[in-house]
Amino acid sequence: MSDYILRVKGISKSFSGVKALDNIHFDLKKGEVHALMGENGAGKSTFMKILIGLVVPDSGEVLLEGENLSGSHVTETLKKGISMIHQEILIIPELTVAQNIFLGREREVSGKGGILSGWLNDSEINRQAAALLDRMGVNIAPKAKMKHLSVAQMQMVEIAKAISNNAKVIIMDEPTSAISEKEVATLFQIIRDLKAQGVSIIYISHKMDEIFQISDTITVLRDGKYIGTKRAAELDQNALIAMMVGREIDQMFPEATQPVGHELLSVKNLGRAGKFANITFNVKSGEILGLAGLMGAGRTEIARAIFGLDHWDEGEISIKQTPIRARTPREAIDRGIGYVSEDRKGLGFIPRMSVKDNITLSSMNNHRKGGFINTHSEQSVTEQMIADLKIKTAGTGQHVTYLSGGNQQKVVIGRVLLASPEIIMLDEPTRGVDVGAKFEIYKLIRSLADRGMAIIMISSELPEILGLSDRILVLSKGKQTALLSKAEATQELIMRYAVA
Amino acid sequence: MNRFSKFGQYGIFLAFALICLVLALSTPKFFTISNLLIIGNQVSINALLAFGVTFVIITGGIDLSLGSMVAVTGVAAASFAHPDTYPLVVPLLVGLGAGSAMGAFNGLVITKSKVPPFIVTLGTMTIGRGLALILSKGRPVSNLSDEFNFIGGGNIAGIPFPIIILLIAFAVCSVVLNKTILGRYMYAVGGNEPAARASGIRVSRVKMWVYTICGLLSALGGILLTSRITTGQPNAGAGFELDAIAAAIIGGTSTSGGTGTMTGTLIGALLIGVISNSLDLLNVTSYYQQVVMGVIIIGAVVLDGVGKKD
Amino acid sequence: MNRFSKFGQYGIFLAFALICLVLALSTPKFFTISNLLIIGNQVSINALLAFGVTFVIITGGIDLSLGSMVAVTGVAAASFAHPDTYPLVVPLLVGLGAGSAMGAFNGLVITKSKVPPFIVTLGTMTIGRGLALILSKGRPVSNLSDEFNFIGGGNIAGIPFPIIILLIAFAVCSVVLNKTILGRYMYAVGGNEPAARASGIRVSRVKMWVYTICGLLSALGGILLTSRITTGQPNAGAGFELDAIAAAIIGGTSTSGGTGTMTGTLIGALLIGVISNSLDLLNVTSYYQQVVMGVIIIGAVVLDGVGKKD
Amino acid sequence: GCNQSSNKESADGGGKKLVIGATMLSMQNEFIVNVSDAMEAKAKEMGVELITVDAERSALKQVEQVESFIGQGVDAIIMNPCEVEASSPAIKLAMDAKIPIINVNSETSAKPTAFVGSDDTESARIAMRYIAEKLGGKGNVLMMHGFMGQAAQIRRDNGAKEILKANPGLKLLAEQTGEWDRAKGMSLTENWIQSYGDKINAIFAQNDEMGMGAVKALEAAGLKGKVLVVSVDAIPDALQAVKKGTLDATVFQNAKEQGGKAIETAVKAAKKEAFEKDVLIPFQLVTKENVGNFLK
Ligand SMILES: Nc1ncnc2c1ncn2[C@@H]1O[C@H](COP(=O)(O)OP(=O)(O)OP(=O)(O)O)[C@@H](O)[C@H]1O
Ligand SMILES: Nc1ncnc2c1ncn2[C@@H]1O[C@H](COP(=O)(O)OP(=O)(O)OP(=O)(O)O)[C@@H](O)[C@H]1O
Ligand SMILES: [Mg+2]
Ligand SMILES: [Mg+2]
Repeated sequence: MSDYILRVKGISKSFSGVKALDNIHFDLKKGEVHALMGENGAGKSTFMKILIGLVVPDSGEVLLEGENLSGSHVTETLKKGISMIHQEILIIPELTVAQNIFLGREREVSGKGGILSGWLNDSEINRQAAALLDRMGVNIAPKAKMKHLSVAQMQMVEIAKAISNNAKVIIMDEPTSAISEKEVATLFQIIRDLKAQGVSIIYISHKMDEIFQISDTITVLRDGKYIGTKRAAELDQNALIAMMVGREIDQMFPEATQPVGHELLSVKNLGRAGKFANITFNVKSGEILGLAGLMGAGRTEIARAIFGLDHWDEGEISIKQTPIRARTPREAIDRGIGYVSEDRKGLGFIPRMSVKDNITLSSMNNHRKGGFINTHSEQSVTEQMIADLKIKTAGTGQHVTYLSGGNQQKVVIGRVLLASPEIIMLDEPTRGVDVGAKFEIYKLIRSLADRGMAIIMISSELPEILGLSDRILVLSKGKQTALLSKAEATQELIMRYAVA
Repeated sequence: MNRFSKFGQYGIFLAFALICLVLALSTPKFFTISNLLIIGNQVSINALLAFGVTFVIITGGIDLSLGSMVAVTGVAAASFAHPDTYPLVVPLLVGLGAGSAMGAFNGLVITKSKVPPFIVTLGTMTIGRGLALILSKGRPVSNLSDEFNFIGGGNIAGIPFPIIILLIAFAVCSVVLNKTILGRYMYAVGGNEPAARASGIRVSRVKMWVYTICGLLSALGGILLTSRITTGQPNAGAGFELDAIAAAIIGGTSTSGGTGTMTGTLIGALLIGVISNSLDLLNVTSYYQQVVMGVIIIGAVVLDGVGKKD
Repeated sequence: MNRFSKFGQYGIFLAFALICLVLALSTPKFFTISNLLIIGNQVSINALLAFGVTFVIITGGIDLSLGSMVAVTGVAAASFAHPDTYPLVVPLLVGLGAGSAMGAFNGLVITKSKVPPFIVTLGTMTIGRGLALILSKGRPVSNLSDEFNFIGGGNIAGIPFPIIILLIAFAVCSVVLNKTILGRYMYAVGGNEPAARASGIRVSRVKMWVYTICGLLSALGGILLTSRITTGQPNAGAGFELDAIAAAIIGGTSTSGGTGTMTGTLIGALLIGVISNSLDLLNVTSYYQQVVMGVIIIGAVVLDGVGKKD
Repeated sequence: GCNQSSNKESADGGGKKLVIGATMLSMQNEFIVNVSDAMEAKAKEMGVELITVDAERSALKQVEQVESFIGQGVDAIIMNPCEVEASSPAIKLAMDAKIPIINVNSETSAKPTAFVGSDDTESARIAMRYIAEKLGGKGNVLMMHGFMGQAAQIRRDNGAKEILKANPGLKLLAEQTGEWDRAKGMSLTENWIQSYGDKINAIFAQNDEMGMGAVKALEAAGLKGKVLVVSVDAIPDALQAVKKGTLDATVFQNAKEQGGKAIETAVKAAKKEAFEKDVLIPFQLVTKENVGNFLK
């Protein structure tokens, strides 16, 4: 019939009265990489979950090679050849890598229907997983328990799981949000191979450069509505951003307006057995220090150690020349250190608490009347912060679960700011955040530095490291390999040191 | 969604109102002032324990030692409440002190070791029962002073004193949960413990408080019970923990932590009390009472859930 | 990390071995074959229930109705086990059928409604108790056939039959958990339910299985109990649920789901059995027994946790 | 076998003490604790070692405890049975091991070496007869049961129903369980007062704890003068209440006598001396008139 493998007609979906998707049409050609773009909350993930059968649409239909999939359970959709890498990492922590990859498609000792059907054949899946991971060029042991992997490694396993299904259509919902350049390159090679085999990919990402590298076609959604579909070649970055946010963004990375001041934090020969060693750097008031490196380089571990979340074995940390050793985050916060974790769900916000309650959580001492809460001051401070950070929320009482990723991130940043830190460590601050919000966060980070704070920014996105940092510390396998100034740093140089 | 979660919160209210309506229609004796006062009186002890365990469950914990704490504190208080020995304040302080100490012990073990609260409080449940028997030598402690017996048996302006205690405790617990920093921290710890720690909350301290408060409220329940039956009984309170936890969960507190309200718990306790009262009023055979009780509890929570489904 | 979690898994083994050593040194009666057989026999019922609830807890659920299922299935089986009425297979099928049906009912309500397992099984605990009393009219069902009584009271080559049943059940449960797809799905559902669902696992179906198996094993326990005391008792099994859950958790099954082993649960059940046996052997006064029991249970899990700490 | 046994006795007398194992229904029950204390005192007096364990109302646990006693090789076993049928396997186990086993306080369906105690059914008959007499054979009665399905509950139920049947003028308005518990008994009575109010003429509680609860509830409702309350056990609280006139009657069961006689019988059986197979200790009705005899 046609060269379309998947056709979607008139999908609509509301959550408790709020329209998340409104009459969406979408066509996917065989063997193409089709990017789906839109701001946080545009409805991309919801749309994809409808395709895979995890969310039931209110109306509309999904045709896979002409066959109507509407109403199919995810079990059937997976069998019919659609697989999906989910935005939130969906793994079973206690099972092994191989068991996770083949979850739902276990190998049985005698194949289906035999006397031993229902009996697991784990040696078979271990073998297959090893071959698969090897082919992908990822060094992860199939028998390792999932919970012992880093987030980046988990993400690679999820990719392996999706491609092991021999699917005709693979949905990738922000597959690169937790991995660094090297793995991204691996993933893109995999995508090109799949494409060559005629597999179609729907690709979602908030990283602009990736979109133009990999996609053939781009469809944009905004506020649950279909905006348009264009060939990637017809678009440039600015035009795409305009389609997504409905306006132009001129300069992505704001410049410093204040000079760098005195030293606030200094770290000398910091080491933690098996994680990192001999880390020496300082950050000054008004300065942004970028921390670059590949996955597992130890950047997060250093930040955690400084913040008192992990212990460290050797070296010295000083704030304004006074040596400190925070044993708990409380002590670190009291010393003027703030930390925005890369693990927004795990270490960031409390999902079932309101925006207000989350934002004031680290600074309740400013709102106490005895043991009681001064709701008044709390409310006004929160409203101020919502305005300052341009947080999009229905109100101070909104539960944080219901905010978009970028706004959740802003809530966490707001919480850290309200504890009046002098030094802020931001770990992957724009992970999963849309362009518009990214831009807001960059402006925010720069303005914090301009207000005299010292900023440490950990990021796996080289453009933002290069665009925002005053100096860049590059790490490789727990060792520091370079400390570059803004002027000398280039993407290639950083990568060279990162793999050193 | 927000709208719906609000409805969810009121769902159990509606379920409760519905059940009361059915009861009022099936027996005229149900909706009399004297019967309502009796229900309030009967509900008071379970409600006090349920308030305590609500705090604990909100932080993501559990406390199975409630019933044993009722026994220990009851026996301890009774031992100092004989007529013409000590002033009333002594047995009260002894009871409340014993309860707080046991609660604090739970908190200490839970925060210092990695042992799950279920096991720790199961352990102290057994230990507490043993202590109550040792303290009382296995015999009820009776012959208590009239002032002491007033606590559970007296009236003020026709309102049973336990109801007054219940209302005060409800008010205080609601305030603690909603208006104090400690209450805020409880939700945070239960909602996401690592995030709470990373926000600078001293998680262990919050847990210590929560188990201690739970012990204190159990002690209040123990004193009320002892005074109501005018004896300190070493085997009192067995199984109370399940009723209290049930009241909290029926009232919308989630065992996974981070949510729950005192109002919900109060409704949960009232629901259980109303059912058991009316099954007696309707003279349902005791075997069938249990069946009906189970069905209604599940039914009420199903009804509550209908609004939340999505 | 890997190394440590392995140690953690064996920690309870070590704690158990240590306790056995201490006991063996303090009373020569402990390490005799006859006493070990007695312990095995005594542990068997709790272990069966604990196996069942281990499945449930691994999927992130809980089952409080175990004890009531023991009573219902015991009474049901006994009603068909009078001498010279039905062949032995009839009471067995009736008991096991009743247990599976009750378990399936739990599973059905839990998967179809949004009611938490705690409340559903608390409800069926009460309902089950009522049913057992209704079925038996509140009277023990006695005068059972010799073949039926053999199940709980007989020996094969000197080994009590309950021990044989226990070992078979242990083997089967271990295989189900580790070697079948169903077992794999249990870990997946308890480890991360949305992830399991997204992998195409039919979560409701897994839960149905798990509660049904738990009912089946409770029925096996109920039959064993009935046969051992040669009577179907409507009030049997009260409180068994807590012991079974304790055995599972002591053995390393986490109440938050996704982890647990049958070996751990078996050790947990043995630990409880050994302690209660030896406290009798050492002639510890009954009130102090409870205190010691509580302390040892907490202590064993603390000891277990020492290895896991980080 | 008298000659043989005297040989053995001299051997024992020269060497180790006799060991008696006792398993009690529940050490959380005041009456049982009293029996146990009496046994303890008697054992001390007679110079035998007594190991007492608590079956916590579980027949299974009781059977296991007897099994352990046999494993330990005690000289005699005293069992305070949890259940008529369910505790019976313990008798068989002891008999098979040729260890004398004495039932104290209540019976099992299997015949033990000896029985020391009273018949529970009789206690309820005595209580209900008193009610019938006081009401002149006419009136409305409420009955409060113990834990449903337990031996004592069943037997006291049987005894009470017998007398009710014999007195057609007595109407059983309602019966519910108070689970042997004072607080539950009190709540139940409160609810009954709501339902039946003035219609209630008498309450029979199957134990004193529940009886005391009923008295409290009736007092609070100002009905105590109008309703007769009778219960069973004669615990100290109940005796005080009878003296004060708030509880109308209770039925005394002699714990001291039961415990002492049980030890005596066990020792005789262990030493293979002659002993009485059925030691029946009668119940006594306690009312205001004779309560002085029971108060210490
Ligand atoms: N289960 C749900 N219940 C209620 N609202 C939901 C639910 N899932 C999604 N939404 C809402 O639907 C809208 C679309 O969300 P969706 O996750 O599809 O956005 P997205 O485009 O994937 O955003 P992002 O780029 O941040 O991942 C949002 O407003 C979101 O809050
Ligand atoms: N929970 C964990 N258990 C065991 N090892 C871990 C865990 N988390 C991280 N690691 C390992 O610790 C090392 C450092 O990881 P870390 O997360 O600090 O790296 P990073 O430079 O921040 O990289 P990323 O981009 O992944 O955040 C890696 O080898 C990683 O695999
Ligand atoms: Mg998304
Ligand atoms: Mg990192």
